Amino acid sequence: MDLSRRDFLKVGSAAVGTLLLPATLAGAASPSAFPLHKRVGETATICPYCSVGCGVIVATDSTGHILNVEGDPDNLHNRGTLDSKPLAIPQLANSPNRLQKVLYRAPNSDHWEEKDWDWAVSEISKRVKATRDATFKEQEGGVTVNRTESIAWLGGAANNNEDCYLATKFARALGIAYLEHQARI
Amino acid sequence: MSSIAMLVDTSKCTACRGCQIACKQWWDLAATRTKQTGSYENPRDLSPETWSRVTFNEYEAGGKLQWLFLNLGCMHCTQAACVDVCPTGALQHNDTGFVSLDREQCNGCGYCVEACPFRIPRLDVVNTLTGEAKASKCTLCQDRVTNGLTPACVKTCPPGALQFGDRTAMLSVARKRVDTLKAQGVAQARTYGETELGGLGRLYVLTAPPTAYGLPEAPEYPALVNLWHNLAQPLGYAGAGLMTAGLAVNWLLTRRARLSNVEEK
Amino acid sequence: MATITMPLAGVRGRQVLVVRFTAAERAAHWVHFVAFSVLLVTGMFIYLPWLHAFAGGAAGEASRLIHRGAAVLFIAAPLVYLVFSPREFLYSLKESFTWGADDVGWLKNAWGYYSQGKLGTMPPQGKYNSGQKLNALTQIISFGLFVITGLIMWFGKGSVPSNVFLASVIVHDLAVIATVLLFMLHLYLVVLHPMMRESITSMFEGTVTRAFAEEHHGKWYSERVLRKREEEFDPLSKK
Amino acid sequence: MTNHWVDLKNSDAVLIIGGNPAENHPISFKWITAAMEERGAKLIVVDPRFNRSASKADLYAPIRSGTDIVFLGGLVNYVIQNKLYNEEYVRSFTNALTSISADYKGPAELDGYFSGFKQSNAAYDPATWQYQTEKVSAKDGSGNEIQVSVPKQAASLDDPNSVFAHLAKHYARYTPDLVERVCGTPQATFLQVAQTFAATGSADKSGTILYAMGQTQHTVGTQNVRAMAILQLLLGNVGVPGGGVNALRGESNVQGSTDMALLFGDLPGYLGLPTSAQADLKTFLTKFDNTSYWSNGGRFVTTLLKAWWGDAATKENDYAFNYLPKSSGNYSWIPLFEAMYKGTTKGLFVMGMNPYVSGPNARLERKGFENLDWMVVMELFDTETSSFWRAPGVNPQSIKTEVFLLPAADGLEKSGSLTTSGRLIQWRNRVAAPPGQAQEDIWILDKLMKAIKAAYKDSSAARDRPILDLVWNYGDTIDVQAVAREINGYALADVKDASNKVLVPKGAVLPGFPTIATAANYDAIACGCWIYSGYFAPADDGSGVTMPAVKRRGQKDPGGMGTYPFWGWAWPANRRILYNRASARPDGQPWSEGKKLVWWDAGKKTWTGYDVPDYLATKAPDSKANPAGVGLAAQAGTDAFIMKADGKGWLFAPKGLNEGPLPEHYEPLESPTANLLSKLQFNPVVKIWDTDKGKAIGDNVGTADKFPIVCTTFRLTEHWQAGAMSRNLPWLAEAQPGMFVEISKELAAEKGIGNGDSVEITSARGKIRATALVTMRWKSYMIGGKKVHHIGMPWHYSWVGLATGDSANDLTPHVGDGNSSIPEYKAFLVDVNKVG
Repeated sequence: MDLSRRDFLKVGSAAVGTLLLPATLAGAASPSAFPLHKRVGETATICPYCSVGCGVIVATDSTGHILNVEGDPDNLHNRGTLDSKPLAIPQLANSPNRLQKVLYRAPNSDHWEEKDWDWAVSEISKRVKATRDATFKEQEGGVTVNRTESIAWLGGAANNNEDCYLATKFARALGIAYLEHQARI
Repeated sequence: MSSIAMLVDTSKCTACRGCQIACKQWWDLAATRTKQTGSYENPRDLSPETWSRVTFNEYEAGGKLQWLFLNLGCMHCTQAACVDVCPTGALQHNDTGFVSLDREQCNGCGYCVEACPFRIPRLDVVNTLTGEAKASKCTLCQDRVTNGLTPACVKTCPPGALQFGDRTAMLSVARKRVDTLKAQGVAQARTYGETELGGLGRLYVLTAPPTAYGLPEAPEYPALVNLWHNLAQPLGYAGAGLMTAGLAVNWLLTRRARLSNVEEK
Repeated sequence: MATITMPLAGVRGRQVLVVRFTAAERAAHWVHFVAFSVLLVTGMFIYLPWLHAFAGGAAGEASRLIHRGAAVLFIAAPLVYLVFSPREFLYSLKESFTWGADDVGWLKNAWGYYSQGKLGTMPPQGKYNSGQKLNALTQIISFGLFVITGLIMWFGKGSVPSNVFLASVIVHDLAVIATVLLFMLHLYLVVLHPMMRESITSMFEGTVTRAFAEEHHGKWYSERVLRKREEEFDPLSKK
Repeated sequence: MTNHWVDLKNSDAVLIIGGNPAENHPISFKWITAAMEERGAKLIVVDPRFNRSASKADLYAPIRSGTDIVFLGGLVNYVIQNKLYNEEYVRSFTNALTSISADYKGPAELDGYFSGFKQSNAAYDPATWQYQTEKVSAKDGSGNEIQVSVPKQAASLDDPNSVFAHLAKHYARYTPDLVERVCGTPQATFLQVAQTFAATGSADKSGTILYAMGQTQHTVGTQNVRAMAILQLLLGNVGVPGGGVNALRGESNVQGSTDMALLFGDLPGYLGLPTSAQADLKTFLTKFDNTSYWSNGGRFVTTLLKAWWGDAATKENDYAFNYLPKSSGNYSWIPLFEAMYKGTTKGLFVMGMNPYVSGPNARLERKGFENLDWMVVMELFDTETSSFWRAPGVNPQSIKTEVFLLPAADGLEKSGSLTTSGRLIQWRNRVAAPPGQAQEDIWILDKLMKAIKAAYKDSSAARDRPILDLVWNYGDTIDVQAVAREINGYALADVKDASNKVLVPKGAVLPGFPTIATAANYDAIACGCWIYSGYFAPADDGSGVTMPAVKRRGQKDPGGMGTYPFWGWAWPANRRILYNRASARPDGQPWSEGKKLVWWDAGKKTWTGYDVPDYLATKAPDSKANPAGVGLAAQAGTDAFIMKADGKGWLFAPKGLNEGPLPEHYEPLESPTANLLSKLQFNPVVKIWDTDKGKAIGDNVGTADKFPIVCTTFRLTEHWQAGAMSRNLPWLAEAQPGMFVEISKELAAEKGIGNGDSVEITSARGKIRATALVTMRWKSYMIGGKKVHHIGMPWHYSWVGLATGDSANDLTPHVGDGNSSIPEYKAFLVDVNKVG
């Protein structure tokens, strides 16, 4: 499959039949005066922006750092093409502004504090239990409603189906009524 | 004339600016700081960090408004003034005819910047005092193309407004497209680059006059580059030749006349 | 103009020597010569297509730096002259711009003189003969053009209009052509021409023989050297 | 989308109304351009803003924001008046011939209202909108002859009680002249659009409608969508290649997140969350039609409950039905933030979202954050939401809210599936490493749920059983494939059919939801989302290689229609075009050779074609309905819409909509004009909030005397939604560095505004600054003889990141659609003035 993709890349956007590289170039056995600026990449994934579902091919270094992205010529939606947003993916993945640690802002504080995961998970679960227990509505007019209106959930249309499914299951198990996300707005 | 060409069909361009970012992405060109000043067009100009960009122009004729988008970058002229003035050979017409740039060879003289009738190349100045600088411009992804790939901008173009291939094929696609557009009532549809400056390696299908896009109606090879070529260079050779000849004759004559320094007389 | 003291300086062999160039003049000349030559060579790399190999890459980096360094020297040379030998500087400058019937005569007869040694045809010359004055004049005008256009190309990239920049390139090149042609002639005469051997010696040692001075710079010799000597004590005078 | 992205290439006319795919779904133009180039398709763009899509259109029709029903109603009227509809399609596949209650009255008679409005609770009683029924005799399952009520069918489209006649009468008022007066669209332009798009009513043509938030973000948003559906049904454009009513959805997986029911009133697979009026499972299940495929709804609910509560979900306890929360009202976005503002909401989870920027009446909504006790944010970047307490002008010391900001992996740093707008599910591979200690969202959810379960482990209270009994076993370190398996469904025990044949052995994944529909012991199945059933089941990729269906990359495209059945997997049942039974004539043969998709193979007695038939494969076109039958048995071989109780496409909706069975024009809440169609100014069923009305931050409503200019919001190619994933990226920030507002040359001249000037835009909710972008692309409108200016601005910006600017949503109102409660972002009133 990699081989075929490689071959496909060579003809670029050919799939839609617009244009083909001149045969003299496509042969490409002769050594080039201009070596490729970087690797094109062969790992296929999907663009995280709009809902078209375009395929993206990514090249990474050994540490998982993204070097190059371009359209996946095999993906039926985009056939190798991409607009400006997915082409900026290296800056999404490699951004110095990406969060790297758990941050906590205490009540009335004016700054973030770095924390670890264990602390955060433990503290959050305590908040959830306290809030749920204090406000839970088990019955309403004789009907079991098992609902909490004091915890809300927002997001996430940019998450995978599996994230979303677990989020729904998580929220409904707690009895969360205010469950909303981007689809409403 | 180049044997391959890139075709920019502005009638299909949706200004998604994939080309602009694809170029930066492939070549790892930094973003520049820009400001919203009442335009979609940012960066406002080409620069050492921006080799290809999309321009936005509004044009109204016959009651019909057009929002014109133009992918702008090196035109890869056949009569390329930049190649003619480049003293290092960094800029050259390569085998396929487009204007390649070998940044290793570039010595930063900046002649190309000033000679280009489209104001395309830009000088990346590292140190003004030492003159350390490199010219930069679209090379039509010379590395990708010579390795059998299409240029990054062409590959990424969603509506196929950018195409790439044999120049004759591109021209016939362009002409056919113009015919179609005219049949659809786009009276001002035309090609651009067929013959300009001996034929451009970046061909256009336009739906409005070139000036509406900010392109010169008839780009001209710079007169001063011509002058340089037709005057300064030949004059140098001729002068040096004549002088050498004259001096040689003189020397022979002095030998025959057995001339010597006054001292020895 | 005030006359300048030009004492006789000694003897070379049995010849009486006359001081022709001060130390500052000689220093300026040689700095100028070196700078010019370096500029010329490094400039040629980008002027002559067959020398492209030296214009790009590491060689290009080096030659660009050397050209700029030499340009600084090039500008410095006349300043050395001006600072250390101001009167001679101004005198020479004036001379270069002073042309008369003798110059016409000299130029008319130069070919015959320098190729066949037709003596007696050359009008007497000042400190500089017409040929040298032509060279100096060209060098002086070109110097101005070099500096102006060079600085435009160096510091004006992107901030001057394209045509100004391109015109600068052309003017720079035309100035090169003019100076190089005369430089070739100058070099030929002082290095190869049998009648001018002393000229180059004078630029090393500062002196010429009286005979050379009389022959080639008669006016100068009589007006500025002899008159001066008459006024002062001359240990070698035969009078 | 009823259809899918690649299918756009099969279209003969593309009508974009209330969407802007060139900017927001740029790759769509690959296929739109292909249709234009290869088939000569016409592109029509109807939008207040001459946008990048319009720049490529054959026809651009300007329209005042919020008047789409008039425009679409005008098209419906044009199609009916000129008999350009596909009559065979309309008669067979829609409810055109069904008779409506004789008591029904429409807005033509009631000056804007439909019959049944109750002023007391501002709601309709839909009794008079119902079908007329008649009794027929039929044989029930036991073979007994019984009398059954069925919708009464009229003999002809002219029958005054027929849906079609009501439709024609209702839209007869929507004349080209009305379109010009209300929408501001020149009549000549409107008629060109009508002529061009109505041409797709021909059997060998198809036209598609593409829309997005420009349709839905109105107080009449749902009815806007209905209006498009009516037009498409009339033209026979639903279920056919190159046709459809296609919502262009915003985020990469907003289709999937909707399918997974991250919405207050729903459960995965559109099963609906029970309300407090549905005390037990039996009552709840009565909501499912018994004469459509929804007759299996109860089974799907059961398998969901089994997936969530496993062994604790037994037949005896209604499969733990009562573990589910039940709603007692509207818990949608606007009510949520009203509650937060009032302080009744104490804790908030935010997963990959930036409501600070994206919510309407944002200044009020942000105040709500300050009333929270705690907030948990899972994000890639620090956003305005997570840092609301340190926003400009805010004093952190006065804010008590604790914030936990958890670093999350981005889409390329984790594996999982996502669903395109065209319902196509694709697997996304992890291709890069998350930075630092960032983790996948499922990892975070897993840790949290395990900790919460541990916190409750000593409880014996009944109300804590939903947590304690929750099936949550995805391994020590959660494996996404385990979650995928649960969504797909698997057998808890051997799943058998009525003849005791094992359909799926214990532990195996479900091949698809038909197994749920046919299994005798369907409660031996756990299935998290029935419509996804099959997506993770082994399938051939067309080359003989078997893999989970969602991961397939097969390139085969039978028929060249772009269906690519071996690429990924589309819900439901890998169908690429919904209702595709309608791509064939009632007799089962394709409408035309060029639009062939699925058809009846009389020889093999099966439906076949290039797509998976959205139909019972063996049900012949001439099959008769058995009115006494259950599910699809109650429908005939020409009933193409199997999810509808009568198997028909609804031109007239007897139920399901709050403000009427037919879309009727009402002005936006904030409008520059009186309603020129009736006395009823705006949608009578919308809820008007009035929290702190009159205060600087409040639910204020602006009027045209103070705010004479119509404003709408839009998005840009270079940015994405609330901006975290684009305003932090240098290249995108470079391309669109800051906030601007698009103003016509005429308005700019009137106000003395020059291009690039700093201007202030004010609404009843607040004021913001922006750079003026003076353009020929906006023109003033003549509305009812009065000149109205219209402006627009992007809403991506706020104060964090590389590209910053004021937020457009500081100005938008807190009012929602009458059905969906989607906020009316797209039409509100403002004033604009030069700063200084």
